[in-house]
Amino acid sequence: MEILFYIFGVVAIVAALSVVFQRTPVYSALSLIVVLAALAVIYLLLGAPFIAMVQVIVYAGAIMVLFVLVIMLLNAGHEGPSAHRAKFARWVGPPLLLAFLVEFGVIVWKQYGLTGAASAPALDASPAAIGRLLFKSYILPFEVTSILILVAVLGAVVLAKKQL
Amino acid sequence: MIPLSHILLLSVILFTLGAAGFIIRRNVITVFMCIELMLNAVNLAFIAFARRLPGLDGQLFVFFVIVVAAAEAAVGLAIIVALYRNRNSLAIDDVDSMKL
Amino acid sequence: MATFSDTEFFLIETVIKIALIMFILLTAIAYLTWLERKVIAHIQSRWGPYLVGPHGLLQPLADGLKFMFKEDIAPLEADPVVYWLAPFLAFLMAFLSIAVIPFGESFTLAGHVIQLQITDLNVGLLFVFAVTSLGVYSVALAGWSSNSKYPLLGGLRSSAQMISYEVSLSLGVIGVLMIAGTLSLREIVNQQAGLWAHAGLFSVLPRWNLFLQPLGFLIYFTAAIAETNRIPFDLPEGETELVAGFHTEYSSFKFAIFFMSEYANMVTVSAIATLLFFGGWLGPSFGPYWLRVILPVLWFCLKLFCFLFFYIWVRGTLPRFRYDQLMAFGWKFLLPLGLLNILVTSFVMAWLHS
Amino acid sequence: METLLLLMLLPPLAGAALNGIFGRRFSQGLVSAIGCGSAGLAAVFAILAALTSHLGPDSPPFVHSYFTWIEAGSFRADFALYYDRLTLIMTLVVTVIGFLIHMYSRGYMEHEGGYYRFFCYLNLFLFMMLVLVTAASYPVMFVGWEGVGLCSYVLIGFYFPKKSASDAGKKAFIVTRIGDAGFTVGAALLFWTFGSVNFPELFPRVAALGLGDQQRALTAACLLLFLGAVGKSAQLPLYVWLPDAMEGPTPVSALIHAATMVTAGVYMVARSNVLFVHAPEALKTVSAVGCITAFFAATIALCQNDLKRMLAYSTISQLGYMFAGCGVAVFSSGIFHLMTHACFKALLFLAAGSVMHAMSGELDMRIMGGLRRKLPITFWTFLVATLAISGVPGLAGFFSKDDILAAAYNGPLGAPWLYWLLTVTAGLTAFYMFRGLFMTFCGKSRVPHDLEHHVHESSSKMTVPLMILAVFSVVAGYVGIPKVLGGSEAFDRFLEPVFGGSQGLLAANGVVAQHPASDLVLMIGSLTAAGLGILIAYWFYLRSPEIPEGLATAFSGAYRTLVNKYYVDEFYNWLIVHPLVVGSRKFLWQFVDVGVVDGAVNGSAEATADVGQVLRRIQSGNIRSYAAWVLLGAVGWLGYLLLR
Repeated sequence: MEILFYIFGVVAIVAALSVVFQRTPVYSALSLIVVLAALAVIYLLLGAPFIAMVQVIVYAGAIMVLFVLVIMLLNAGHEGPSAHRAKFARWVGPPLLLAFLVEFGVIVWKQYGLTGAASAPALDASPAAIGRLLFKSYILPFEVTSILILVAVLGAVVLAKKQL
Repeated sequence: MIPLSHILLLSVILFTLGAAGFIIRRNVITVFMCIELMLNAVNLAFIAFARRLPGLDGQLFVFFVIVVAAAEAAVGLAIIVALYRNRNSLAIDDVDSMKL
Repeated sequence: MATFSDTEFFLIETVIKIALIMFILLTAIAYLTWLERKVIAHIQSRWGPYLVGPHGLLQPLADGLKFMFKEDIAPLEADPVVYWLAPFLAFLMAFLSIAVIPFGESFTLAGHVIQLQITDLNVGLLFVFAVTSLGVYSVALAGWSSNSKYPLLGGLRSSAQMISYEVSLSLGVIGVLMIAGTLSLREIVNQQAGLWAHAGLFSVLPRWNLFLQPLGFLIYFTAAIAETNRIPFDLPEGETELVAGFHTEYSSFKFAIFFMSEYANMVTVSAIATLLFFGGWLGPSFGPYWLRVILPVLWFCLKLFCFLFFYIWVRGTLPRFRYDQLMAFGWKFLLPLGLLNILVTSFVMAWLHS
Repeated sequence: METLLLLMLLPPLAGAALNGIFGRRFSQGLVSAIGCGSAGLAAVFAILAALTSHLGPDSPPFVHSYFTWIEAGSFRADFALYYDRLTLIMTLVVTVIGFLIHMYSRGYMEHEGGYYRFFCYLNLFLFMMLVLVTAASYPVMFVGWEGVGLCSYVLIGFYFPKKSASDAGKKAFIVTRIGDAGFTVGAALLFWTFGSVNFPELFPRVAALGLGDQQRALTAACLLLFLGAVGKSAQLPLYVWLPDAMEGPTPVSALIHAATMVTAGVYMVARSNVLFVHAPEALKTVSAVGCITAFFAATIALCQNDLKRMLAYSTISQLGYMFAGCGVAVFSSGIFHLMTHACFKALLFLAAGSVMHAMSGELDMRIMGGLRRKLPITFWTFLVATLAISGVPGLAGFFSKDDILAAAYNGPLGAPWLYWLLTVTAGLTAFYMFRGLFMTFCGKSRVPHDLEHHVHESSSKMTVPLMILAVFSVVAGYVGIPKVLGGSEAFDRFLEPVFGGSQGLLAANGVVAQHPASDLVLMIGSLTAAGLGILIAYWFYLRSPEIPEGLATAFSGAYRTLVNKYYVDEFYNWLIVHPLVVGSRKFLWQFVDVGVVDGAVNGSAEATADVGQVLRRIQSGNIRSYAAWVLLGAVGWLGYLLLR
């Protein structure tokens, strides 16, 4: 089973690289869907089947469809050369990213070691268990999120109207 | 079992790639997708910790992140569409002033 | 007989099951096309395929050969990767969901219990929905990558349509899920075993969820038709306005793959309907051991066939919706109805439990 | 009785409210009916109160508390009224003269703007003045005190579009304010020392003390109260506002700045006689200030060419007399003079107003003359008043002034120098009053031709009050005929219940005049002075008008000093106003406001702008750069966590 993690981990990384370095937004989007799917598999491996499914249904199945739709609608092609160049981001960005990666790696290594097993007793992550937690302890955040969704829907409708 | 550090490293790599995309890419939609990538990296870390602790709360956090991401995508994409309609451009560098 | 370890046995078992199911499914799909043509022909008072083989029974084979050997034409301006990827994505998504569908009980072979199902996921239904939702991409990307206006419109339409009806699709089954309390398809079927007790005249009826969730079933099945882009909801490929919708520019084998995916999807949603509302493989079971293994599969196939026939029947009978009617129907009728169903179900359940 | 007092107080207040709120829409007739009617009602009720009070020689003053006004800790101030014989006289003076001036104003203000406004203020003034004189505690008195100050301010500045008028109003307000501060502190000191500011409690407590007890506190409190009186009654050195107050309409000058308000200081000192006699040093200050003011103002009045200003200085001078009378602890003589003075000074002002009316607002005596024939009633009434103020025997002023002169020599705290100075002042008074009379009404007409034909006698609305006041100016003195002339000093005895205690205290402690002299001798002295003044005036201004000019040239320095009122205004300007203005401009405005306040505000704004100029480079609007900044922060924080 561990081997699956590494396989899908590598898939995720490669697809993420593709997300970043593809010049065509559609390829980026497709790569991102691959990342999401790979992560969903990893979630399954990590004992979160419900979240894995939600990830695919909501993220891959709904959110990314929106992205693809918008890309198709706006016919977003290759990136042209930028009129403004973000000099700061251009020159400082890459070394910063590298430093960030290294620093975080060191922190993870210091904190958890490289091979320490994430051992834990088996967890009941069934939809029923999640539902119980969600509708008991997390009922308020849940309701707040519903309102957030409602507001977002209204906002999207207003924004997408012909006359802004 | 999969070592926690490996999962976290995967998470960090994905996050860094997302950040890199944010900084490198010039297309608004791609940048937006890179944000989603970063969110997912964080989600992975949540799941990993939820497994280590153990507890379902981490998974619930991921659930909420996904929901919020959905809302964010709806509004964000609507903004992008409005933006494109007004400026006829998807280059993020063109969006550097509040006025049209 | 060599002895296998559990893992080896699992692998071998799974591979065999996958191969078997793939073969059966592909054949079934091929003959589904024949069936469709025949049934529609009879509905329309004509013969249908008749020349190739007896009663045109070899027609699917001929069609398959024709598709395989035709020249593969791709538009010049098409996006090469995505254009190529889209049909296979459709195929993949259509066949992935079969993996969690149980089609019979288990039997024992050489001391191993073999389930008549590729894998029993405890979130099986969610998996089906997840995969179905990914099916949108094939249509959308096919439409986009063709770089042609009719396919693009078809792709956009289908994306919107499939996302919209996916919601109703999920809401339709939630009533069943609430009654069952599980997402495992096998579990849901097992709960429908037996007849209705203490139901007077109705006690001859099987304990199918249909009788508890008629509204849920209607919603589910309506949404399922739309989800599979079938008439009367086949707007993405409506030939009167969009030539052939998203697959206008596809030819030969790629076209065949789209075609097969569509029928595979029909099979999938019909199977889910059977499992959730019609007791799956459950039915009269008798005779020796082998018969008791085979009979449930037969019952399952029979029920599935009824659904498929119904699909074809609908296609031969109903006219196509207009696009705005379609969206209005989905969002303003099916969705509220689904919510109402959930509300009523939950109230009744709460009342019964108290 | 308490109802009567209220009935006396309320009509003016109601009239002021009515006219103030609705007057704009009322006709002139209605406005004047309300104004004069309320004043008349007040006068009627004042008379009724006087008649029904039945204050016997030994009966205590009538006190009634209407409601609790302020209560804080042990401090308690009721809205209480106090009615004794002093109050009786004051209310009569205020209401009757006030009523007459109201009547007169009907005619005088006929053609002026703001008719309703004027009557509103006038009524309000009357109310406040009545509150002042009937108050049973210093706080309530202070209400009236400030109220009349306010009315005085608005009435002086009645013609506020005129800069000199609004300036005069402000000047009056600010200068009297200095005195008011003294009043307030004095009252607070009294509360601190004796635990009460209510007359019915305070006066007995002080009266119970022997002479010399609580000397310092009492002296300080009395001096502070007297400071208030100095401000209100225009004594040295705070008199400067009163001449300028002549900017107001003439009835206002008559009512407020001659007959009533300015006498509030005198009234207050007399009311506080119990306190003052326990502080002889303060009393001596009172008499000295009054005496010097009387002489000083009289000398200025000698050379004034503006009729009303001359009368204003005359008022200051006469107020000085009253203070001198009170200061020598013969309070009744001060009040007596207050009463008679109210009559003839009001008359003088009203007559001056009549002249002004005839002369189309002109008041310079140098272009008058010979108005006697054209304004007969005005002339005769003015003459009566002039005779009265000059102390010609048989008229009101003679009795009251003589009373004061006698007291200045023979009073318990009297001193010869007071008498002599006041006598000289009496002569000066006679001189300048007749100078005014002659220059205005006698001799040849110097009226410019374009005004000549316009000059006419005022209407009966104005002349009737003049005549009534003229009668008062004659007869008012007969209530206090001195013993030396065979009288019984009825007025003094009438006020015996009020002042008797104080005088008894002084007498008991042996405080008496050092060199008593015969009243008759003193009277002859004063008569001589007055006669001389009149004769010289006659000689200078009717017989040989060239002499004053000769004198003016001969003693040009002294003349200019007098014409310019001893340069006091200039001195104050130089000492206080100019430094204040310059200091405000240079320091407060140009340094503190422009430099510090504006500098801080502008500086912070500029600093913000400068910082913004630098920081705006970061605000490129480029979201990728922002992301890079965020990343920089994250890297920095992680680095800190690592190296910690």
